[in-house]
Amino acid sequence: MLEFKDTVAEAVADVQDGSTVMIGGFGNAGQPFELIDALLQSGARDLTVVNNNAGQADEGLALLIKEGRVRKMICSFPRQSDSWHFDAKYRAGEIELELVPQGNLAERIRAAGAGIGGFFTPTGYGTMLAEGKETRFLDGKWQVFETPIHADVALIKALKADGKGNLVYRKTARNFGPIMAAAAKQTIVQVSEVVPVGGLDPENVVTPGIYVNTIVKVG
Amino acid sequence: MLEFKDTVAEAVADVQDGSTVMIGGFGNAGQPFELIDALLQSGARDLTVVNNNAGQADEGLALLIKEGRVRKMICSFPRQSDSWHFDAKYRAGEIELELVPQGNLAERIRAAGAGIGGFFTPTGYGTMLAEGKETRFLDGKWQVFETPIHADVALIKALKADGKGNLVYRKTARNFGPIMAAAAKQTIVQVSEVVPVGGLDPENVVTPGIYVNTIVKVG
Amino acid sequence: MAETSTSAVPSGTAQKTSDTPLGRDDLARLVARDIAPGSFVNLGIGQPTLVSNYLTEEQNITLHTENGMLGMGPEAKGDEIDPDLINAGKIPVTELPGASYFHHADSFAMMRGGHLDVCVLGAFQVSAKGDLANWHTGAPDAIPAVGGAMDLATGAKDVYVMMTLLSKDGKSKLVPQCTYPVTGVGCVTRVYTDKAVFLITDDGVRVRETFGVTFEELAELMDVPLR
Amino acid sequence: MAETSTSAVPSGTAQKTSDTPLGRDDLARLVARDIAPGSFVNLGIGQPTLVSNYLTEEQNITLHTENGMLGMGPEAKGDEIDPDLINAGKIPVTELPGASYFHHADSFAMMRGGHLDVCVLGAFQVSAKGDLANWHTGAPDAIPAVGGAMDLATGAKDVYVMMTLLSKDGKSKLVPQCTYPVTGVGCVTRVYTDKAVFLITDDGVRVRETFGVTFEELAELMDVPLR
Repeated sequence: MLEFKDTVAEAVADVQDGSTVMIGGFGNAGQPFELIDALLQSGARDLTVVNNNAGQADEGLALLIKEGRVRKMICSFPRQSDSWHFDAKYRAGEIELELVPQGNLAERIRAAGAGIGGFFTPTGYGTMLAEGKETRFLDGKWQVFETPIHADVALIKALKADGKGNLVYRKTARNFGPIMAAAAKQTIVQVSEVVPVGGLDPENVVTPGIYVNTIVKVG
Repeated sequence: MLEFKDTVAEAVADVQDGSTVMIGGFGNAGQPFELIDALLQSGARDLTVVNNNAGQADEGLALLIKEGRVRKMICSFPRQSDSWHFDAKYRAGEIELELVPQGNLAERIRAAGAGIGGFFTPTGYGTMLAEGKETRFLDGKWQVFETPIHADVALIKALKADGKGNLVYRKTARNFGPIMAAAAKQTIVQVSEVVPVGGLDPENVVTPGIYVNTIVKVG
Repeated sequence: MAETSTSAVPSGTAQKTSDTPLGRDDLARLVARDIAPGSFVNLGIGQPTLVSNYLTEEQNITLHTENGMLGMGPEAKGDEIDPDLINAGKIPVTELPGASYFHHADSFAMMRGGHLDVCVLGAFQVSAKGDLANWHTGAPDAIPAVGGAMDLATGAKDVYVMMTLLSKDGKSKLVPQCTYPVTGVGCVTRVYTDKAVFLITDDGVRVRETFGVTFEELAELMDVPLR
Repeated sequence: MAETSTSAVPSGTAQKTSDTPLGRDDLARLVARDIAPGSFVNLGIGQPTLVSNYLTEEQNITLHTENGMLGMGPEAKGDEIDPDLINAGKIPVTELPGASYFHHADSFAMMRGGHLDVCVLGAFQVSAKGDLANWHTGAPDAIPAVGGAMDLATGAKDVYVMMTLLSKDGKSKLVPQCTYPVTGVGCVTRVYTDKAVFLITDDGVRVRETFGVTFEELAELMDVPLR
């Protein structure tokens, strides 16, 4: 049942210790900073976080990692010039890393939302990241078996929601939002604007409200 | 390279005998009648056609079947009150049928466009339509291995195209159009309107022009 | 996907809540009443679509149609008819405020990914284990057609079946084992019939209520052990 | 994905088309000139993004960025900067008329489904068979990061590599076998370097042209047989 919350603290109040949390965003675009800050404040710990990166500078996901709340990262590109908090935890052996090619990350998240139990993809064949994985020759190519990534919670950022929970995004901030919304048991969305039911053109809805549980207006 | 054609005849001129042709539409909604008529006129034969249905009444795909141009149908729902041309050919043993659950049809078409070599799905497990197929227990359920459906040509209908081949659709006429456009080597689109480059909002494009080869305005 | 065990309730205590068997519309009304507020629901094609006539505004139910839409409204009449706006049965329908359109792979991902709360389907047979047979009579000369039936049966959180309890030749369609080709295995959670509502549970088939027959009279009609 | 065999051309006949090695910008200009009109192209991150500076309007090239956009324009400056509009390197960019946005699974489906005509990538090493190594130095203390490199390497119709021919210690980076961990197997079709353009063909490594060296001088620098 869709709920509109007044504060980000209320929006993330039900996130449990030990949860797998998907966090939208590619770099800073689409990263739900306010929800992440609220998650930090909530004290939730022992989290597995799914995000393309592993935090940048001293904000958002980077702080969650710094504070030791993240047990494991599932991501494609942890190492950046400003990923110092992740780097420190990783070198200290205090955080687990599952490194996933970005397309496999996206497709595995999509598979979870779409009810696909696993799929074969050419990406990664013959590389370190496919070591120990099942391979099969299909459609003229060697392919690697990959499995879905499910989550308990998704924290995402959209531009607008209507009263039914339908979402639209803005430019490249769309990125992982729509597929994470479908892959998580509970999807929590921060938006810049809430419009009445009927305020979004049905042709242009990107995430239908069926994938959304909680909405909070931010800023 | 994107081409705009003046007539439907020119648009389908390169379809070869023996091709696999995806045809958009669910019932009549989104069915590209003018392109199908042009394909009939072109004389192309020995076709494998992928469509949700197998033709209705005395128009479109039904006529292609009646005229014996279709060697094999891949579809989910051939039998309808007005599918008499298919029914007659099928009972006479003059057309081959690959019956596919509708969700598998959609997902297999999507897989072809997305470079996925195969996937596991719970749909069809334990049924006649999964007989002889590989099964595996994944995510707590028995699942069936399904493979992509590629095509040489897709004939689809959209509402508008811009000068870059970007497409938008109308209501439930969208249906198979976007996934077929991505799954075929050559995608031929009939539209009601062509607008200049910049005439579609980038946020609302449903099929990016990368998936489109040929556009013809109809009506 | 069997319902949570209700073994705390003594078996065989289902009440006769109507003195007569229920007609199609009364049954549709009952199904509609049982759908939780805020649910996302698919009503398949044919008889189950009657359920939409009895959903109330307060329930705030969103209807899905497999051909790419959430927020489907009632059947279109007169000027409302638009050939680009049809339901899974290819009948012209309308769009409600807050609707959305999506392509076929996205629509079936929604169904197959377990996002629909309830789907309501017709059936030839349902087994005591919740197997569903509703796509093929098995007749050797029949032209098979499956549509989205297998995806709905497998994907929805709850699969409700609406059917008459007895076939034309007087045999129960809720059976120990399906003799028709199945659509899905162990997928049905409830069976709404003219004579009773059945819950398919881990402990077997429980009768929730009966219509025009007593529990004992009902049990006489069927080869399936009832609780 | 090796280039069509060019065995009709006699081997070892590549011309020296520049008296000096090419700088990064000249190399970018050369790559840009070689991309067929109307192509859809991904330029990865880093050095290959220089290619965009030399694409002409007449070429009508559409640039893809993995984070969900076709029709990417030049880097944003001043007031154009929008934190919601960035490229794969997280640099603010602009939107051209006819652009489109899509989510990450759709973006990578586009890459992995073979729809991009060309992608241009940097590399640590390329093997004579077209294996690419560009994501990991293999150093035991390195924090690995792969991003979209493996998807681009595997998915694009043509994979062009741009790199200096020699490493800092003077060794050829076009090698018989990659010693760095590979990104993709047999995926590279062309290698653009400061000293020569190499075509990876079914018949081996062919030199298309050389810069500042003769074919023979080039062959001396490398352990890979050249044609």
